[in-house]
Amino acid sequence: MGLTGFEVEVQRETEDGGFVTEDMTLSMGPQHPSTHGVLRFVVRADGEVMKEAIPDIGYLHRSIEKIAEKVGWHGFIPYTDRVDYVAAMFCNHGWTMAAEKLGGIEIPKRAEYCRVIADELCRIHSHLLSVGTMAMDIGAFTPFTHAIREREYLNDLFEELCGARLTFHYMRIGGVGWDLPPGWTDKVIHFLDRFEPIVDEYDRLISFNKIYVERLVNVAVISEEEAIDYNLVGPNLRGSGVSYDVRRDDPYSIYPELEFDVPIGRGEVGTLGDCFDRYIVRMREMRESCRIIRQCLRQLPDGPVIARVPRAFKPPAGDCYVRLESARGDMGWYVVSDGTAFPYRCKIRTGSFAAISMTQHVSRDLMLADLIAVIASFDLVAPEIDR
Amino acid sequence: MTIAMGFGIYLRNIKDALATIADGMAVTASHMIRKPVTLEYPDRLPDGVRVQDTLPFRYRGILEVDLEICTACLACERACPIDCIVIEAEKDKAAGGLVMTRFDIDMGKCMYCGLCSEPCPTGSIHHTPEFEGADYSLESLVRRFVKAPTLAYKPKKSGEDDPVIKPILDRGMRYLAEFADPDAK
Amino acid sequence: MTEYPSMESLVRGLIDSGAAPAGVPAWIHQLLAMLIFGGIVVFGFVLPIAGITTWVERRVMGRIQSRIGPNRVGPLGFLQWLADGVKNMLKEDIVPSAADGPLFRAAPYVVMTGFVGSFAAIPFGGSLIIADVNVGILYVTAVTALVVVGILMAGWASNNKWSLLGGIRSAAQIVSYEIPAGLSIFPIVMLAGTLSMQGIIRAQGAAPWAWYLFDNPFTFVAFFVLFVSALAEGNRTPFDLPEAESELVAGFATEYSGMRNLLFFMAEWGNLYVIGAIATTLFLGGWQIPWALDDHPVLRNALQFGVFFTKSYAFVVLAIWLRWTLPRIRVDQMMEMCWKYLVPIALVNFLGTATWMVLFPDGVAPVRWLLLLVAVVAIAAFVRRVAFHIRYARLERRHLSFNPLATARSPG
Amino acid sequence: MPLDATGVHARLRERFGEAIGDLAGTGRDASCSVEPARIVEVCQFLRTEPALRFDCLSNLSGVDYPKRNAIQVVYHLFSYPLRHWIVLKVDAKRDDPVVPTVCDVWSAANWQEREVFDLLGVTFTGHPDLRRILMPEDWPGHPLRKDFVEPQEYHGISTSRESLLRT
Repeated sequence: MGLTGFEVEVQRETEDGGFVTEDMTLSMGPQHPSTHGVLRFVVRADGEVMKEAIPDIGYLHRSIEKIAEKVGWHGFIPYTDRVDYVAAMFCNHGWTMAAEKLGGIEIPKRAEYCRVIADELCRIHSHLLSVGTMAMDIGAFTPFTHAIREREYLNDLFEELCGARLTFHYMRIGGVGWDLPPGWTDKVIHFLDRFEPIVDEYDRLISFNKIYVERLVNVAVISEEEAIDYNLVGPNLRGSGVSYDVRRDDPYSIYPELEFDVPIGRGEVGTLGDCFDRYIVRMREMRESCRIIRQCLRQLPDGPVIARVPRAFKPPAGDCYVRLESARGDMGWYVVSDGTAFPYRCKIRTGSFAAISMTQHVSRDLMLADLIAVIASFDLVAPEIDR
Repeated sequence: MTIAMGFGIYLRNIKDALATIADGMAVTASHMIRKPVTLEYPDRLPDGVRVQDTLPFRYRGILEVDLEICTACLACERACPIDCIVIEAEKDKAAGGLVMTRFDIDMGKCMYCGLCSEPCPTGSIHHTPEFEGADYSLESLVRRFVKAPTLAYKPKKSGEDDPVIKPILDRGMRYLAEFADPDAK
Repeated sequence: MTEYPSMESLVRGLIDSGAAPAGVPAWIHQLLAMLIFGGIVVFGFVLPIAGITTWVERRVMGRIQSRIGPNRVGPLGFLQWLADGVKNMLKEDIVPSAADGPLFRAAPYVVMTGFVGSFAAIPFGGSLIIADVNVGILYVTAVTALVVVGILMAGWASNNKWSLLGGIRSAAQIVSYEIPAGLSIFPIVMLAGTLSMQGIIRAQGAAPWAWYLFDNPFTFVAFFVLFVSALAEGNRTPFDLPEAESELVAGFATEYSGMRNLLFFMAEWGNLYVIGAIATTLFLGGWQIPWALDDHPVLRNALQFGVFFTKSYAFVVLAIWLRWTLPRIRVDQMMEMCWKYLVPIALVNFLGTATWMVLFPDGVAPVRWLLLLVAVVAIAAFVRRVAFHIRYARLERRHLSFNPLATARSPG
Repeated sequence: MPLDATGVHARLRERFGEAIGDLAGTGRDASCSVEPARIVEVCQFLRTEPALRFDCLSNLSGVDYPKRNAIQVVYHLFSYPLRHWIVLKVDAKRDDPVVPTVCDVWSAANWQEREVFDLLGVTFTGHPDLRRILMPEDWPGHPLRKDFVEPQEYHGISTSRESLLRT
């Protein structure tokens, strides 16, 4: 009955009669059902209670920043799809915005509208996956499939818009690749008409389920100061009660012309800044996105969808930093140009990267099962962290 | 007082749990009656329907080249960010133009971005709705379009009149108009 | 009350009629007969029911999730469970080199024993029971507790931290939830005055108002307490902590593969039926049918079996339905729910029933009617809510998708 | 009162004098260089000064400039209460890039500095946990440097696949 090398909690008597217990070290991931891709956490646990969870990243590092320096301004756009493949539209948008800012390109109004419509659809797309996997990590599988079902319709819409279901490559420097296809706007309206009740239904199915709420409230509470100090962004930041949205407070594209609310966590069922607040902010953001898309479709102007941009695009030397509100919040693109046909440096600062750097701090003294809730509530997406 | 309040919370917890669980179960029960949304791809589709035919026009599937209308301008090769296209063509006075000896696309590398089909002047290189590309070796994923040295197409000022090439060119131009050229309505 | 011939008397009758060879001690006949009946029950009922439940679970889950579920093997995919069983038997049986071999190999059998053993005292009909022991309900609760030993063995012997956590969770959970479960059985035992399964059923009637469920408000609540505790003992959602997929990979079953893994899951699904059978026996009038049918023993037993099976299997479906609706609770909340909610409530039920029996030795008919009405109203309200949900969010694929396939009627 | 970059720059000049370089660029991208040795001090000032209150390190990135023989560390700072921006640039020597850490000023700097260390090889002195973050621990070199050459193999695993196209 050899049980050697078995590092479980062992109780030993000390000299003065007390007991010492040894901690158990668990390697959670990179192959673990709820690490959202390939994250790894080294968990030091005392039974079910974690002392510490140290994130270990880099398993999905594809050196996209280095690739940017090799493939040219236009050629990098398909790669941005892969930065965050759950919400590729935002990365398209960020890169093209940065390039346009460096090159001083005005883009047509209609293209801005197309971009915003695509962005907001993509936000719903991404949030659906986020809330779905969150429910699945908490143990309810059905909400996940319901979310994926809705996401499938969005995939159909994207497929018709840009020919791909996941890696969109929709935006181009100077505008968007394609105009909205005929009849597409009606389909979007139909989708929204159907989707809004589905969000309500989703709320009834899981959001306010007592067990679900109990699993999330008062877990990993992050105060406003901590959130800003760790540079949490987007729904994670708003979950802590900071009312800041790049779309509203540092507007880009046509967002100043649109009317929408920025939902923030209110701590209605627990402490402000807990997992539930981060979750419910996402649910409310989906509704706001629906509102934005409806406005855009109403106000959609006519005109071209792309500006004339030379194929050999060479923006003048300089650097710029653009931010946009991606599904995981404020995404920063620091792009340096040296005046050649290849970007000199491209740094992508993503929302998940900040969030995962915080997990070690917030996961002290939580239960093992809470770590999963924390990962899910941060909406960690591994490709975005590693890039 | 506090005991009464505590008991109130206790009862409310029980009530909340029962009510929300019952509502969740009503939602799932309603789904038991609703129709499923699954499409049983690939073998239980409605008669005579191929999924490929139902995909939208912009769908970016496996690349196809119509050599009849390829001008060997190398625009696609230059546009490809991962260099998965290789074209070799040389001037041949005797044949009267460019002769292509190689037009290879490594579909194992291709990332289906569509950058190659955008600069094509005739719509020769284009995405098909075909997406089932699994194969047993990497070598068989390389599509070699030039079987024998081929004379590259030369656009005619007066418009195409060759009955063989005309429909192909028409298709290419239509593709360009609807897919690749974003300005076209 | 009619005294039904039990299976034991059937055996005796066989011996007396000379169908069995003489000169052999009677207890050997008895033992052999038991073995044969046991074999019939295990291979003819228990294993198929566990297997079919996997199919039912996957079909129900599919529909709940807007999917179809298995539909390829046999009509409506009904033979899927057989295909899965054969596949699992053909798979490699991996024993990790660092695992504690004998314990690791034995664990699934211990679990299986605990689960199959309970069928010895579970009734199928008026005269269909392997052994109507006079401590039937006690025996069932005791023998199902063997499952926890097996799970703990599996968790420990796997030499895997996730498995160990799963095993320990399971032990903590089952040991805790035995208490509210036991406390909810007591009121019925007191009312019936017997521990025998058949005795408890005979003390009830065929009509709903004659069930112990509606006997008094305390038994009404005790029913729910028992059901929740039984779910916890069966490791079902929301109490599936031991194998919590998103937390512990697969919990105690992480290292198991092939047939041994299948045995664990067969026990899990089979236990659902055990839960249903216990609840049916205690609260829902068991196999009681409104007609005596003394002249047609076969028809009577068939009807009784049908009634009992339908009631029990309704619980299985209910548990499946719950599983695909609810998230999983955390380990501390699991304990809190047991000790702060279920145990006190079960104690109140226990004392309440005792008081009720003293105050109203013959029961109160209006209370029975009232409780029945409450149940009917609750179900009606629930059905209305379901209708509301269907109206509220329609699943229409027609307008949404360009895909002409989307509107096509999907078979199966 | 939000300040524009000129205002922030003026405050910095006032406080630190010659340690702060001239303002370059316009609008959001207006940046000023800072002497490497004084970066912590400057950041601490920016964070605590009531009129500035830069409580968020929005981005920390590094850029390799072999021509200038420098690796530039770029700090994008943002203030949530006052909604203004400043970009700080610190030039470290390329052959021995050392910059003091700003971990104590913003916790967000911890991982971002680790990333810059990993990909560009800038050593942040005083950093509590300066390990490689994206690349394997034993990876040779720092990939985002312009002169980085990818090794042909890593632990016996080839890092490239033979092209099937030129055969």
